[in-house]
Amino acid sequence: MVNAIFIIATGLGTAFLLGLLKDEWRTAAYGITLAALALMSWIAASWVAALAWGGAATVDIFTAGTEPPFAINLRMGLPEAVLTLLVNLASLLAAVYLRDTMFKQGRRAMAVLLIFAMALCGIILTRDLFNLFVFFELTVISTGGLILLSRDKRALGAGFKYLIASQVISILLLVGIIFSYHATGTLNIDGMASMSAQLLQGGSLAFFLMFIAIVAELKPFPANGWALDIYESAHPAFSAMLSAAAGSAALFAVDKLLLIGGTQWLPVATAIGIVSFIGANLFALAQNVDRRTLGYSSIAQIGLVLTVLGQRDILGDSYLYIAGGILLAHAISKAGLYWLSGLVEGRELTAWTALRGRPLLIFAFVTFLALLIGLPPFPGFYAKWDLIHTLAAQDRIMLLTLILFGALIEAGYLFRWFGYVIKREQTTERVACTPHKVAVVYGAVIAGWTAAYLWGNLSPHGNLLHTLPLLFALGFLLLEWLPVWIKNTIAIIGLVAWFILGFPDYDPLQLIFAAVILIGGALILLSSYHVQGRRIGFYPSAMLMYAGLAMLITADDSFSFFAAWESLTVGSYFLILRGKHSEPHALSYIIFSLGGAFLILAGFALASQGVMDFQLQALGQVTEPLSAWVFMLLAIGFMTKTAAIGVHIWLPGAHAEAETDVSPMVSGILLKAGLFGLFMLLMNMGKQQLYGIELTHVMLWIGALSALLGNLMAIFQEDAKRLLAYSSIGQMGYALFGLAMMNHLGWLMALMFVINHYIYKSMLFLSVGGIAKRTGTREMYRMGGLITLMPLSFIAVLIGIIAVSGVPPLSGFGGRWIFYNAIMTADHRLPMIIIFLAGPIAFLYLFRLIHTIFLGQLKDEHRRLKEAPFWLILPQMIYVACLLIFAVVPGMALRHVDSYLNQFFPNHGLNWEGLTITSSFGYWSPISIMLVIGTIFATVLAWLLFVNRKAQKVKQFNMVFAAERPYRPETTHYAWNFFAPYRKALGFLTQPLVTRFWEALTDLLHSLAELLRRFYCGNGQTYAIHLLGFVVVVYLLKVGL
Amino acid sequence: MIKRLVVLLLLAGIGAIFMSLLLGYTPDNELNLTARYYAEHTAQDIGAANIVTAIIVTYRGLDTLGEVTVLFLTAAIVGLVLAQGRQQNSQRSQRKLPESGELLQTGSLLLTPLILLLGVYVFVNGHLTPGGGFQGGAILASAILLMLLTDPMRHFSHRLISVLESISGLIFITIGVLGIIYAGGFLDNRILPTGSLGQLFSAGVIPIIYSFIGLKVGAEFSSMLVNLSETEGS
Amino acid sequence: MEFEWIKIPYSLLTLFIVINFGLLLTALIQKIGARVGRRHGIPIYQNYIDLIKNYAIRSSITHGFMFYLGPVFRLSGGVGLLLFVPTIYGSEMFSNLSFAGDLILALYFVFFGALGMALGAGESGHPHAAIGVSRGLSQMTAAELPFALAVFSVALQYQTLSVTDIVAAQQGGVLNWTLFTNPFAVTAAMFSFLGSMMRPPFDVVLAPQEIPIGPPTEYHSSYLALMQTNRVIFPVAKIVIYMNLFFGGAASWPVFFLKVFLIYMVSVFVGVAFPRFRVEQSIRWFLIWAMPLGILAIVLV
Amino acid sequence: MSYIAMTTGFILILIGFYGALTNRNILRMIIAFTVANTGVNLVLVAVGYMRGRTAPILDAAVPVTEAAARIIDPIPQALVLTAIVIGVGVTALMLAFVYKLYATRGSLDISNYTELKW
Repeated sequence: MVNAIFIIATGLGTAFLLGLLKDEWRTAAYGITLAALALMSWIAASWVAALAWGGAATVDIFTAGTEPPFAINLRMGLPEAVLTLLVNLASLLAAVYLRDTMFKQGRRAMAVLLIFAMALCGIILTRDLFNLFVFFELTVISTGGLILLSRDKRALGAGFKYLIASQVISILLLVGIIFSYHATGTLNIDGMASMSAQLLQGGSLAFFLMFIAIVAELKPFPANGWALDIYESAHPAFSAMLSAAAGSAALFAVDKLLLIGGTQWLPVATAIGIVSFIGANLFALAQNVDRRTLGYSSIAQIGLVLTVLGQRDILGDSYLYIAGGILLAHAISKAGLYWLSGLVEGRELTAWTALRGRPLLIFAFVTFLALLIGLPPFPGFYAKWDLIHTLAAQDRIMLLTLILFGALIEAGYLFRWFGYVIKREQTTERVACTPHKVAVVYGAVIAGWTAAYLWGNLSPHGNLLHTLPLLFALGFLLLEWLPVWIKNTIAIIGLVAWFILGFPDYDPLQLIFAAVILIGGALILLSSYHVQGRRIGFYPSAMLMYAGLAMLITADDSFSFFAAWESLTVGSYFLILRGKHSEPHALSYIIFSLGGAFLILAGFALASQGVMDFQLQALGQVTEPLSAWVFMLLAIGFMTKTAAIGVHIWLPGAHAEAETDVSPMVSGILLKAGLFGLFMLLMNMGKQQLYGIELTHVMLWIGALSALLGNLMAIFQEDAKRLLAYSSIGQMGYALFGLAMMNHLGWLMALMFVINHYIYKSMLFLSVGGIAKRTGTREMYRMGGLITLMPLSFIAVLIGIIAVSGVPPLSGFGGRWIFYNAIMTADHRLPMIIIFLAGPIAFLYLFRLIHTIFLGQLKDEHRRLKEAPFWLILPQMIYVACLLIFAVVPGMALRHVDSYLNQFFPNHGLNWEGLTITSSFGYWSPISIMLVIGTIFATVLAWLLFVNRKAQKVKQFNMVFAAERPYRPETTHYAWNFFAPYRKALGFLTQPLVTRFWEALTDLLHSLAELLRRFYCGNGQTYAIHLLGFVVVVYLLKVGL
Repeated sequence: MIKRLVVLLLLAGIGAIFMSLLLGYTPDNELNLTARYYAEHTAQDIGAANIVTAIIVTYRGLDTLGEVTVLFLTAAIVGLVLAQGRQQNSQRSQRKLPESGELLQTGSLLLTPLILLLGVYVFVNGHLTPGGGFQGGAILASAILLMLLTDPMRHFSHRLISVLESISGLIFITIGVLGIIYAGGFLDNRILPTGSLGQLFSAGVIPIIYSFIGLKVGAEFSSMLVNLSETEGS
Repeated sequence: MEFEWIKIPYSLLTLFIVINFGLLLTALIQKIGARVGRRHGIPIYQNYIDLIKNYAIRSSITHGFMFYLGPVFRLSGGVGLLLFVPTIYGSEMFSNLSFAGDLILALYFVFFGALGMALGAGESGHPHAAIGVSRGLSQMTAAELPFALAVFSVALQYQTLSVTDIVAAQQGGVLNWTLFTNPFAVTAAMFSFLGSMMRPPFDVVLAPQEIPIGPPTEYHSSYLALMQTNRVIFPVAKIVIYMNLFFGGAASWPVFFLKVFLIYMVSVFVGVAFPRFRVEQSIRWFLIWAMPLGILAIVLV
Repeated sequence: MSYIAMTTGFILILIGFYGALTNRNILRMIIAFTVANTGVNLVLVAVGYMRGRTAPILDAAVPVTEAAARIIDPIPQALVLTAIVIGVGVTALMLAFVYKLYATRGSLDISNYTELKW
């Protein structure tokens, strides 16, 4: 191993060497700089390799040939190695990125950059307090220099503000150091740590000063106005280093200091960290300048790591894994994002639309956002999982809540930004694509994925990047250059193959879900053949969703369940976002979903009580009173996905605005994930009581209300896809209701809904999508009379609505029949009333759907329409066949499930003997019904044909119309506000109270952020006052009070 | 006004912190562990009579390296900043300055060599007497200042200054690295014999290092002064 | 209960009896209504004449496929509803095709005809038809609710969904009728009954007295004949369900005729006495007056 | 003695802070910070001071064997040197910034440089 001191020596030596070169030899100077940074990186990398895999031990490096504490010593352990590697790599990439600037500014600038990198390594490596101070001052000064590289004139002011603040910091730090020295007689950190008891008697105040000074270097909220200004105005390459490298180094310094301070200072670190995390994220909400947003986000992330540092007393061995995971994810993503920002001309968040023409850059952007938010399979995900679990196990619930809340806000503005990029009107500015800059960005992407892989390997839960479905989904990223039909075929084969592979291992319940997800997914994908071109971004997202779903149903332990859950959430978000006007809806989808996911995470964490390998079956062993809380968290989490009333507002927009073949995926299939989760939950935990209230009873009410309000809102929609979307809320309400009944038939009904809802909702979305494609509108009143032009779509919708409404003889009736039998044994009767009210309302919107589209008056502009494309019709016809078959032989699927459910509810199962299905209360013979109705219908039809065989087809306006002949289809098509009387009577129930509630909440957060961020008045002097105020307040809170 | 009040309140808070530091402070009667080690071992280990120098150059040599770097960095940045400024202002015609007085001119002719000599003395004897590279370097730079005062238009070679600066720095580091190879670690002064206490050629490489520090500091201060002065002149 | 071929002629016999009974009954009801209004009214055989005339009319046009099928749906719905419920209690012969499903089947099959009819009317393109459908569906959703609650209450009361079993449980005296054992449910159901009989005050859907409106607007000749056929079967079929659930069923045809007539008369009495509701008024009425009774019925069972 | 030095040092720091936080002129702020820095240096040295002892230079007056009992703590002296140099560096840097700021905006009022905020 090369002595780690050579990192410092190389940096410094090269910086000095540059002075020997003539000012004109810029290429040589630049080459030397790069070589030096590469050498430094290589040294760090070789240490990482040796310490992580080579079995090398942590090394102390003495200087001056004297042992510490009498001379300065350095230490190279695994964390140091990783961090120095991070710093050096970031600097190397920054140097590459800064090529043009470097050439312009000359060797001095290069020297400053080298010293900056060296000083950060020094902060990381040194074990001497005063030496730490020296390196800090070096970073301060080199920061001052590097700020000058910016083309932004405002950077000067920002740099000056920074210097003011750092003056205050260094004064405090020096006073702290000297008194600490006085108290312990040493400057060595380890020496002080071993004497911490003594120090704390005489010098806790001295320690406070040191601590607060170093913490202030982390730019804690709210004493960080200067930092934000730098982030905003400095050269992006430098902001990247400041955020990624300097932040990491400063955090490590705090970590060292906490060694001295001991456990009693951990809560202080935690408090400062969490306040920063939430405060900065909140303020970021109101930002629309990209670099400032990233600045806030940096502060937030560093705050989060500080919080983790403050939890080291409980984190034990996983401390480095967690803190490192979050820190690394932050560093890579933030550096990458800043580098990206250098490619974009405009400074508004919306200016990033310029990236849109470049799929690879978009991919980079997505990677960075995912890293930052902590989505699987990135390190932050594993780290967050372990962190939350440990917090829950140690009863630090408040902190857990705050962390998740902050993370949600963060995800909110980051995803909002992503939505802007994908959906907002593109600016005319192009991306400034100099190859070396782009290469640097890709370097960060590679680093991100490498980190993801490494963290996965280190994780005790197994590497997500080793799971086949995820790899399959990610593999589509490499196939993006292929045309749609090839990718589509591969996707379909993949889904079916995975189903066949898993088939022997599924239990009946899983089988039903697997069939809906995989086979059903493949069926829907058939419709994707209608798309031409390459459809970039569709397949990775769709397959990610399917991968998540496929992994969800086979998950055994809570970790793989949650990882699958997040994967499908993210995948579906990207899918939904593809719709033309779906930006706000996709955003609300992802926020609600992530909120739900966090609740699930919290639920699992509470349930596991520190057991890292937590089997889902063990949910049943969670004891009172914890179990009720676990149940509640998980249930709410799952219900967000099924769009139960109260958390449903994301669904209509998301489903309606999605692309034609995406709507059936997210409606027909994705909603089932929530149901599966609820199944899993109820299967393992059963009934739970909280303060004497039966929670399943509450769910019963929620289900009933969802059914009622979902249906009610559906009837007032003018937009066909929105109507279907609201109908999904209602349908999911039914399924939820069935589950919550906690009896055999209730569950069977819920399963029946799983299958039925998949079939008919997919079919209806496809038909409506095809029609919208042809007519160019989704407003139903603009259509009409399409039955003759699009007969196949009509048949699909007709069969679909008969099935949805539950009218015999189609399969929907089976659902209703089981439902009635189920409620006969249910414990609670009152919620039934609401469900009863909801039932007939379904007729209203269904009739409206078919009537206003297909019947009534054909519009002039539609007279030459053709039937929907073949590939949209094909799956619909398959669904029609399925519905008919399922209507006649429902037992095919259900009897196995029925017997499977016997293990949970032995009583009140169904009897499948012969052709008639019997329950304890009634009977039902699907084949007979079909035959009887068919016969009667055929007879009557034959009779009509006989008496009325010469009927003549007449023209559209040939009708009895109060002595006039109508001549405009628009005035004759009764379609708009179809159920006006209903609105008069019950419209008050559809007041968007829930929407208003959530809007008020987000508005509140936004206006809070908008108001409070005026605190950052821009005056450097005031910032210094903030800093001193921060010191005094922390002092009062910690020492004084 | 409110601002002043707030500041006063905050300073009262900070003052309270300082006050309790002060009240909790009891001067040591004995040297503490580290200081005692230095007192007892410096002479034989390092061979420097001036313990502070031993600490600065050897025991805490890394700090000193950082210190030198601070100056280097500042000089570089000041150069960077002012170079940018000059580029913009180079078009402007130079301001005519009044002649400096006879007294100043003659005085500086007389004093400059003496000052330079003193500076060199101070840093060469840094391991023996109070003084050292930083002090000596500053004295060197004061000579340059004097020359600049006498003739603000005087041109100094940036190139020379920067080569001097760089070479001194490189030598410092090289010696440090040599310490790893030939002695106990980075910046170990014992690659040369420690000699006998109190002699000029003693204390290993300390005098050499300190001399180069002196040169470097002198060069850096001069570079800053020259840069500032040229900006002023333009 | 299994299917046997003999059930087909038996069912046809039921159908035949019910059609004739229905034709006479509706004419009689018309006449009663007219007499209350001091009019003479139609002759008792008028329905036969109308039916024959309409079936025989040659001029017929169609607006399309669904328009053509609308009346077929309608009539199939009526016939099916009748045949899915046993007509005469204890008679193997007149239990019709009830082996296919229980009470729930009947409840949901009610919508089959309505749906088909509405679709057919929709294709005619006539706005009045669509307005009628809109009103009809709106009103139906509210009107069905108390009935559904009552049915559920009754099913809970007897712990079965089988119509035959429910009737069986009411045998052995008038006091065993649901009417007396569960009066709330019956009241709620009878309120609902008023709403589904297309008579005042709930007849705005068809608005028979004014302009031609409602789903049948464009239907004529044999289409109309099919609908008229249905209009005599359907009320009877519906009343049969009420009779079976609430009024002890009928063990013989005379009892059947009597009970059906009396139950029908309930809506006539109300109809002649009250003016018409607008749709939103009727929705409110059902929710305010009928639904609480239904809830009470469920809670008290 | 050390108390006096230390108190003076602290007071200087506070004076420096006060000046830096209330003067809007940038140059005055810088000067105020140098005052505060001086205060810090004073505190540093004061911590190392021990009554009745001499400078840590070994010569005839302070033989090697008695050094431990005769000299004051040398470490703060070493530290203060570093602190001074760093102070100089930062001050120079700030002055360079001021020069640039004045060149671009022609103002020395800190409250004029608030174009970055919120």
